[in-house]
Amino acid sequence: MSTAAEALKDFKGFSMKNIPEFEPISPGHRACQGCVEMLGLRLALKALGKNVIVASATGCMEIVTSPYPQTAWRVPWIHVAFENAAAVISGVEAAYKALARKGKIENKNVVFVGYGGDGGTADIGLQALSGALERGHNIVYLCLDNEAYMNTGIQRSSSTPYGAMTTTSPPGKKSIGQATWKKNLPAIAAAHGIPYVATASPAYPIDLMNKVKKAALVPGPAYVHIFAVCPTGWRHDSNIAIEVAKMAVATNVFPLYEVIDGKWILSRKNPKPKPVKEYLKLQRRFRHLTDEEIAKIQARVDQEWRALLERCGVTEETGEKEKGESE
Amino acid sequence: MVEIRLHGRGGQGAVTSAELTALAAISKGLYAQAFPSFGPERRGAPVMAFVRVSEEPILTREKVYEPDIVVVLDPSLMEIVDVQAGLKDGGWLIVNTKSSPREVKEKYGVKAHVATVDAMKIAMEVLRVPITNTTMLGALVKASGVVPLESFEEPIKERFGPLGEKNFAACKKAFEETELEE
Amino acid sequence: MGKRVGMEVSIAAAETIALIDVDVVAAYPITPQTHIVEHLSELVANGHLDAEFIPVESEHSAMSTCVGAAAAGARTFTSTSSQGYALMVEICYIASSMRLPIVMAVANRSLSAPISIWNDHSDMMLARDTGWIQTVAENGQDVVDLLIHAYRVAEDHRVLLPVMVNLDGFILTHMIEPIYLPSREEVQAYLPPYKPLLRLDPDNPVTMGPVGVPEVYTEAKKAQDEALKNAKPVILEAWDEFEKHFGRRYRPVEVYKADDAETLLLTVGSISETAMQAVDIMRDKGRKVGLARLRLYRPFPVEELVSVVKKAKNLIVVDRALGFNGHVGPLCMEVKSTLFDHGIRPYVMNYVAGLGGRDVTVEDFVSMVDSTEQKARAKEPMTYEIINVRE
Amino acid sequence: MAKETGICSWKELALGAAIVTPGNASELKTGDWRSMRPVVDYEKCIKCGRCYILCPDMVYTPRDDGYYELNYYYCKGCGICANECPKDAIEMVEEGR
Repeated sequence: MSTAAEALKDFKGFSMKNIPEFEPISPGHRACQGCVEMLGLRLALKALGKNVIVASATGCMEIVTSPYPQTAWRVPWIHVAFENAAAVISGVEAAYKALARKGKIENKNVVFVGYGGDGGTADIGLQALSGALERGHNIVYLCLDNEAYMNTGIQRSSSTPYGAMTTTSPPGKKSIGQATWKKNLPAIAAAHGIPYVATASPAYPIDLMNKVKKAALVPGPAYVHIFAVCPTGWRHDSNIAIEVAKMAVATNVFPLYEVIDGKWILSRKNPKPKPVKEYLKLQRRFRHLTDEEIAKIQARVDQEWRALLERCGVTEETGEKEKGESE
Repeated sequence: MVEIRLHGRGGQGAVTSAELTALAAISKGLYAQAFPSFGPERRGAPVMAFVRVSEEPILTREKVYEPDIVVVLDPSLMEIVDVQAGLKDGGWLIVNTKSSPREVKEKYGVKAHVATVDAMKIAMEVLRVPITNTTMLGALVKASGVVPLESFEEPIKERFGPLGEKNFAACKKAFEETELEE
Repeated sequence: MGKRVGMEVSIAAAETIALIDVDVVAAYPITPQTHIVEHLSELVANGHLDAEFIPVESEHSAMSTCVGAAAAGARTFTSTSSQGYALMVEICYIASSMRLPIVMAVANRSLSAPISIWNDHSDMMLARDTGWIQTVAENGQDVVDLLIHAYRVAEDHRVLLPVMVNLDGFILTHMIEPIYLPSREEVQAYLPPYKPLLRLDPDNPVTMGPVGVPEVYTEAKKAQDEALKNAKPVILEAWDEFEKHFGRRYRPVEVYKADDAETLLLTVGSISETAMQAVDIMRDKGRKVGLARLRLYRPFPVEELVSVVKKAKNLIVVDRALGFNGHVGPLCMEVKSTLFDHGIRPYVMNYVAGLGGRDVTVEDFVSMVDSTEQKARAKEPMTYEIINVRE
Repeated sequence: MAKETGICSWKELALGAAIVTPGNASELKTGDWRSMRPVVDYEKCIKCGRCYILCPDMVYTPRDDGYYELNYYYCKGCGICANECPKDAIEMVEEGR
């Protein structure tokens, strides 16, 4: 049995009955109303408990949790710069390894977590992430993907979806908004041949927590890509944030899956996907799109979904009934 | 202070010869420096290495511009590199060649003293590889006496491990076979 | 007991790091520092050094990884040069601001363009405002000694700042020379184990690197500035202790035949030894020439410099980098500002020498002295010149 | 407000301006951000916990009786809980009413 599968063979997931009460991030943080990025981070860390060390990239989650003299962090946390969370957590992990081996500290099986937004992960931090994944550090890396540079005022990133309006991909006479397709970061992470990669959405909190827990259990690097709805940047009311996240899954815009030891596994089969338009129309960042553009996006989503099914060895016909959570 | 310049081709071990000379000197309680001509390392290209040996601490950090001794590891370099550049008149030019010192002196108009040794032949006989760096050290000692021959034994053995014995043998054989200008 | 060995200086640097028993090394190979990294990986591979060796994908990640490791309480080392240093600068500022006692050897080298792998002090000057303590080696022994000293200073709770040990690329890194390598016991007797004041530990959570709102940023910088200033007595104390343990003495500004010198050369790094020879030659001719060598670059040794320079009529500051301000080299600018503050007004000439691996020779120093004394007599304006430049 | 704005002498700062009081952001009253407040009808509540698990501001905490306590000190009024409640047991009402 390969490494990740071995580590996960007795895996017991969370349910609503056994959610750990400890909140590693305290309330009083300054995230926007309805911030799903914060929710994703909260759930991920709740899954891991107190025995963690967290390295943060510069970004929303850094700035809203740590303006001096208050910190929302109840677990050890370090922020160094924008592009290097993966490198910083590599250093922390290596230090613990060396210090424990040399008998200078007790070996406490600390979980080492690095996280960044999509900009800090897919753009400026991609090199450091790739290095950390390739070197095989025993870390969990979380990408909190809100699909643009929200902290600096909603500028496009390589993770911004096609057609989206941002402050640096404005629609206009000669522009439909973001002109490029979203970078497939989980696939890039998986291409490193690391033991565990997953996509997760706070709209499916138990699934998210389970995936983060699995990421911590596997030896070596693990990558979890979290869909982080941003009402501020995506231009919708905060109360529908989870609805938007659910719709992203229902339309196959953001499919949920795991890659364990290189084996792709669909988390939720979706035999009757909803039209992408249902997802797009919830958000004003897409409101300028014509039916023609929406059809183009639909075609792309369908194509990527088929490719994912193929990777997972599932045919559309055999897609089972949608699996519900215990929620 | 004795200043030595070695000429070789990248990969032939001129830098190693320089290092071993410095290590031999240092092991005898002398002061020494060895350094390459700094730059990217490219196999086959002409390279230089430098050595200084002194009884006093060495302060200078310049390259060697006016060597007392020049060692040429590869005879083909005689045609393409000005190996005599800056060589002191009373110094030594030590060349790996089948030719005699007199032939070299006449052919290249050498003002300094000349020593020659067929290091390639010795290397092939003793080491069975055409690498002349340790061999030429024997010639260096014979011509200049800058360090005693036996001072090379330990550095060579340390550097070459199981092949150290043979390399030192080649060094000794070259010492014996080196022809000095009369 | 330690031993006198013939050894390449880079190898000696790596051997020293093993003697210091660091816990984490994160480094990227860049000429001419490469041998240090290679040998460290070898020492880890063969068990001579029990450390995590992390072959990172860039210098930026090298320093980032060191920051993470140091924040977790590990004794940490890295090494770089030139462009690699330029890439890590962002994180160097952060390492000192976060008060992490990382030690780094920098094989000093020029900056592109044109790309040059050879020695000058462009990278050292790039580092001048990063908040690191900086010392400068003139030979291989200095490298060994200053690395040991660096950890003692960096990890002192009165300091807790990173230290950069400068050594000239190639001229030192690729030089084989006699070096006294101490034993592990000797090093341990001088260098106590590292006890972090704050570290990332789940049992005692701390938030490192928070957002510095305007209400606190100035105070944070003031605290850091004070820490650097307060490091000076500790640096001196650690050198005094070093002398007691190892018998070799280091001072922030070291002098050679400077007492009665009318013309004083000020140099940094390995050219200082060549300059000493030039001084000897000129002294033999009865000329009152002396030399001051900067050993400590950060914090800048103001008092020591003033006391050495105050009697000189002429001062020659040799810069190994350009300042690109159109009027003075970076070292000379700082020297002049120091002298101005203390009302000392020698005739100051600034020579920019040895850029990108250009040799600086004994003759160069002699001609600097000749030319300066001539200009001083002729009351020519004080200026800076690049020496040995082809017209 | 001195504490909240971080005004202190440089001498009082922890090493490297670190914060050594874990989770002290909990002193901050983010409830001030709210213009709508969620009101829970415990009659309708089925203790499913979606309000608790989906709140980005850790406003809800589980109680021994299985219901979830709501803390207005932190609630920013985003309305996710009301929107996601499967029994419509949470209503958003205007502040000040």
